[in-house]
Amino acid sequence: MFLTNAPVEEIIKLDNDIFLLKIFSPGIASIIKPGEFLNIRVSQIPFPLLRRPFSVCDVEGDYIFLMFNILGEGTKALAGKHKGDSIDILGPLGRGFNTDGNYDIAVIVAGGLGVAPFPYLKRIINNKKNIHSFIGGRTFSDVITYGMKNIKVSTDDGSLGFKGNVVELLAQNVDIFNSKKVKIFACGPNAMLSTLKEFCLQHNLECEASTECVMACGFGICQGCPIESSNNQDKYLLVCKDGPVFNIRDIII
Amino acid sequence: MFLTNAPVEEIIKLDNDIFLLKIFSPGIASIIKPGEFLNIRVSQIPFPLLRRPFSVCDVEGDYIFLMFNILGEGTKALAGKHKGDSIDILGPLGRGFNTDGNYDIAVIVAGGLGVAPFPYLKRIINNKKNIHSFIGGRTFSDVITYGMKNIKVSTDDGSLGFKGNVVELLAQNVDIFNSKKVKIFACGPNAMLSTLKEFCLQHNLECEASTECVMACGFGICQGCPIESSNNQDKYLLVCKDGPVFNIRDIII
Amino acid sequence: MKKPDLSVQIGSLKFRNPVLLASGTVGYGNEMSEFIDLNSIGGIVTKSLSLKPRKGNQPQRIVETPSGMLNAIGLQNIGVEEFIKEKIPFLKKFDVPLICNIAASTYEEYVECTGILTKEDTIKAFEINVSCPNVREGGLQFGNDVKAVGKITAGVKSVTDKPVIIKLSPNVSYISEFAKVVKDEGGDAVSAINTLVGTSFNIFTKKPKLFNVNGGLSGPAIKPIALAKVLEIKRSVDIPVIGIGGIMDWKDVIEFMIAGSTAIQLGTVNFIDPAAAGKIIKGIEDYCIKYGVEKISELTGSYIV
Amino acid sequence: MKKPDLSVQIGSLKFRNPVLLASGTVGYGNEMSEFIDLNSIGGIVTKSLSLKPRKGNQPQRIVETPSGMLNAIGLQNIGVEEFIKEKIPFLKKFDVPLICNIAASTYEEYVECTGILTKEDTIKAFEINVSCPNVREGGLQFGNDVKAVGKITAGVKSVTDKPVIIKLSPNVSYISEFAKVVKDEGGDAVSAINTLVGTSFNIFTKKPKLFNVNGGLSGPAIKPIALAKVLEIKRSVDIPVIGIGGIMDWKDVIEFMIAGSTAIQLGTVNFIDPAAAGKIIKGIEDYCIKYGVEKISELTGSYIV
Ligand SMILES: Cc1cc2nc3c(=O)[nH]c(=O)nc-3n(C[C@H](O)[C@H](O)[C@H](O)COP(=O)(O)OP(=O)(O)OC[C@H]3O[C@@H](n4cnc5c(N)ncnc54)[C@H](O)[C@@H]3O)c2cc1C
Ligand SMILES: Cc1cc2nc3c(=O)[nH]c(=O)nc-3n(C[C@H](O)[C@H](O)[C@H](O)COP(=O)(O)OP(=O)(O)OC[C@H]3O[C@@H](n4cnc5c(N)ncnc54)[C@H](O)[C@@H]3O)c2cc1C
Ligand SMILES: Cc1cc2nc3c(=O)[nH]c(=O)nc-3n(C[C@H](O)[C@H](O)[C@H](O)COP(=O)(O)O)c2cc1C
Ligand SMILES: Cc1cc2nc3c(=O)[nH]c(=O)nc-3n(C[C@H](O)[C@H](O)[C@H](O)COP(=O)(O)O)c2cc1C
Ligand code: FES
Ligand code: FES
Repeated sequence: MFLTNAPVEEIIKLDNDIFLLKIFSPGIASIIKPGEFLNIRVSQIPFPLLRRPFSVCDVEGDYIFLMFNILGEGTKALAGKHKGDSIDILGPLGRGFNTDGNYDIAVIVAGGLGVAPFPYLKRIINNKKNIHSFIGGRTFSDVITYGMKNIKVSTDDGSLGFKGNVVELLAQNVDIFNSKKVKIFACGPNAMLSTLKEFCLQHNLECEASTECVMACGFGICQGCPIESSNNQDKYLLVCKDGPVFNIRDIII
Repeated sequence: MFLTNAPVEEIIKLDNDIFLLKIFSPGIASIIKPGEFLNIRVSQIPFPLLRRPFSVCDVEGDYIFLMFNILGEGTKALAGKHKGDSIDILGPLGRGFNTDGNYDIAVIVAGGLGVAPFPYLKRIINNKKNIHSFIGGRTFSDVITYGMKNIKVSTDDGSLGFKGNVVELLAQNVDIFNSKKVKIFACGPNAMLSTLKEFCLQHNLECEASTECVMACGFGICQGCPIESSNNQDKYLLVCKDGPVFNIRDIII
Repeated sequence: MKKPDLSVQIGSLKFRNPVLLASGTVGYGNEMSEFIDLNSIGGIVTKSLSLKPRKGNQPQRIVETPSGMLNAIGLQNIGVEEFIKEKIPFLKKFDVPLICNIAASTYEEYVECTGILTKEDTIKAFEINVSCPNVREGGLQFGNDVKAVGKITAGVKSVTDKPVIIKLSPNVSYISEFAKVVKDEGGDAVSAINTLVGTSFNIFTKKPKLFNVNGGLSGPAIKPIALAKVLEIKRSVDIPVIGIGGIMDWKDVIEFMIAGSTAIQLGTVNFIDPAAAGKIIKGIEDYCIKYGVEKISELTGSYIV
Repeated sequence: MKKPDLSVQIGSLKFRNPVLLASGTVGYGNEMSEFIDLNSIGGIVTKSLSLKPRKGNQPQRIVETPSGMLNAIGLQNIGVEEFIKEKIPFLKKFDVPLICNIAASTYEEYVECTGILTKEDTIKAFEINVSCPNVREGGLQFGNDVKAVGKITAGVKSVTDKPVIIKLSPNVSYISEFAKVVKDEGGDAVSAINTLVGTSFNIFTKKPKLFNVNGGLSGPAIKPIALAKVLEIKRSVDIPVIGIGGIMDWKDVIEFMIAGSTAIQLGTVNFIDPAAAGKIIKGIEDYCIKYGVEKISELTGSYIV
């Protein structure tokens, strides 16, 4: 785990409110895995007070990319950084995706900015497996496809691609699961993950999902990020330490 | 009084921690007088929460100049502005210097950043009167002479000019007061103004002084900025409304 | 798209909208009238008035803190007499409910002040400050004593027919006990909250930054505390609450109403953005239109738990 | 330039320096040991322990507020038994005073927990949490009841020879009354403050953001309040105070000591900068050198009014 000031190399505007932040951090770049995250102190003043968690979006050499959209004060401050500013980052944190293992096809399912961890996952899986990507959003502007390929798209309002949610889209394409062994990698809002879990149980599919939660520390000391475990009702799991990526069967969402 | 968002035209570094901020504000520029001030909201977030008061340093056409040094969070945020950023300013506020009247020589006495209001005062007095400037600081780096001329300098440690305080320096040059009618314009820390008041009473000199005080509103509604009046012990004067410039006889410092 | 009804009612008094300006943060209205149309706001609460003028505390009176500020003005005010002579004529010109805030050192003084001021038609209601942390006598002691607050409420009610609002201190174990006694003694509403006791020291001189040592904390820093106090009152006493504490924008106003406020007051924000009231009224109107709130009073205590 | 003496004493226990890590913000030390040398800090206070493990509240447990945060963890903890088995062995390896924080629902549970834990040599003192605002039973009620706090102090003292520190609630009218009863019943010190009760609502769903509705406010926002509470205690009761609330840097530590703290605890700052403790210890050392403070304990209550 590193706690370090990393220089901002570039901040790239992908879309209206969506940005890629490129930071120089050889230490973290060399060890971070897809699905793991950084906890970022966006400014040295106490407003906003807490760090903000962001999944690693991609890694290129000594550089790390993060993808984010402007939601509130934290992301607004982040979007205001310039090349040469340094930002205080803590990471890598959490448990990421397990890309090894016995499967032929990797199926990526992402809702909205849930796409953030997948450019890096794709890069790591590389050509070792076939990759199919399903990306959903409420409307066309929510659908981000940066860094992805072999994509099918859905929107709730039908303004782009399939009209419906991304799990319905997946269901329509269930034939890709037929012959081969697949593993689903998912990230998105809880409502989506909840529907996806049902789908996976029905079709007996392996699935790892990256979950979200308001966090304070990001490394296991505040107990602020509980998630209900399927296996032990007496004790919560922590999203920041036991996750954010879980076998979708292990959590109640 | 204007409450407006004014674009930053330029931010000029004069010295280590000393900056000139040039902002475009035709409305205020056309009416503000030397010694009056602006109350600036340095950022839209509530840290720092309160506006920060700054004397008008100079006016050129539609542009206002402010001079400031980095002390805490407010001035740090201000120094981080870029051309094109807009800042929320309230002004002109308070009562400034009365440059008219019956005197032949204007004597400027400034301690440290107390020099801030005088480039504009000098510009307004122009060649109508003779101007002598006395500028003091603790050490050479505190002595700012931007925009001033006909200057004598003092430092407490003797690292520049006369060794001693600026009122002692003034006393040494008391001959300029002999033949002509003078008016002193002063700005600096309270300790300096207090010594200066004594000097003025002794020599029966007219003196207007700009005072400082922690402020919240800057326009008379919070009662946060009292200063003891020489004429009425039952009631404080307000630095932001009755001042910041007072006849030095009217206040107890 | 019908305009929503923003009006709210406290006792017999109807307000155009729930946005009032808090005591001590608007002077007596004249300076603020440069920035907002006083006729468009819900109401104005005057700086606390006492029978005789008060000089207030020596400086320093203000300290900034993280997302907040401490003040120790010490109830500087011009006194009842000069207020009537000098300030009422200006305020008469506006069609905005004027609420007179009263601070006193004794029970008798509260009653006497109210008795004098109630004769002024321009004054539409009273807010009784039993909770100022910045004066040695009076203030906080009353605010921390349930019986004294009850007695003051009854005494003030006995000399006026106008609505009486008691402004409560947050520096107590159970604020709802105070709201209860106010209701029992016939008070029409409570304001919650006044400032929280705080202090700050200069680490180089070792002196307190405020001459008065302690001051009252206000601003966004206290918003979560103020909301919890409003909720506590709302859950246990059936009395209108005027929510105060750290409101900066229209979202904060909606949050205070959901937590149980009938109306709200803007305090510290007036120093930071003297035009805030206007923007906030516009913001809550837009919210009501967007979310189909026909009468804003429906929001009061509409939290879902 | 001699190194200043940073050590401070509470009861029979000596601390290397006044910088302790606050309960609930350091876990049980293992995660923090990646960022700071545990042997260099004053002491560690464990997350509140109860007799049996507690699952804690449902999410959402954290809300950010202006310069502060609300938490409603609900005293999630592993229980006394697992603590002894799983955590003590790790903590044994360090030469840092371990203070065990105990939270309970009944008087008997406080005494029983202390009785069990006092047998562990690694544990050097107890901090009794009578003031957690985030659980329905226990916690706040005790913290708001002077008699209960007195009884718990006496009960805990009767089963241990180690120093007993009572952690006080700020959500009361007069915190010094609680400090007084702690002293009278033989407590060795008080910690001030725990979090302030606060809440926050989602204005679109109208639901409280925290599942528990109320949470505890911490962080820089509360610093002025915490300082005033420390000062209040220091001015009226002769008992060591451990100052807590919103400390972010060494300057804040000095301020708390001037106001009357013998030692201090770092809470929320550990989340924001897990390496803060190290920087802060360095900062106070430099301050002492620069201003000729030979023993940091001279600063305690050194305010000039
Ligand atoms: C493990 C993890 C990985 C993440 N990765 C990314 C990423 O790669 N890119 C990205 O853009 N975002 C990511 N997020 C979410 C990101 O942390 C939040 O968007 C960010 O903290 C918002 O900060 P803010 O100050 O801009 O908004 P805030 O002012 O904090 O919040 C604005 C609004 O967003 C909601 N919100 C805030 N945080 C969360 C959250 N964690 N989950 C759901 N809603 C929230 C708030 O309730 C509020 O309504 C991740 C979160 C986690 C826990
Ligand atoms: C009418 C008026 C005109 C002013 N004109 C100028 C000007 O032209 N140029 C300029 O640089 N400054 C001027 N000042 C002072 C300026 O307002 C403060 O320096 C500024 O507010 C500091 O803000 P900050 O957030 O950087 O520092 P803070 O964090 O607020 O304070 C840092 C340190 O400076 C001290 N300090 C803060 N404000 C004041 C103050 N008003 N007086 C004395 N000490 C203070 C604090 O006690 C603290 O020790 C003026 C003040 C007034 C009242
Ligand atoms: C500078 C200042 C002066 C105040 N004076 C008074 C007063 O005279 N009487 C009173 O009842 N409240 C007074 N208050 C308290 C406010 O009315 C309000 O209750 C408090 O500031 C909390 O609201 P806020 O956070 O929006 O400022 C004052 C507050 C401030 C900041
Ligand atoms: C997430 C969180 C959990 C906490 N848990 C406990 C606890 O279990 N027991 C306790 O006595 N105090 C607990 N506290 C209170 C802190 O120890 C401290 O008193 C408080 O946060 C104020 O200090 P700060 O402003 O530096 O955070 C907790 C605080 C936070 C933020
Ligand atoms: S965010 Fe602190 S424990 Fe997970
Ligand atoms: S600063 Fe508010 S009255 Fe002067």
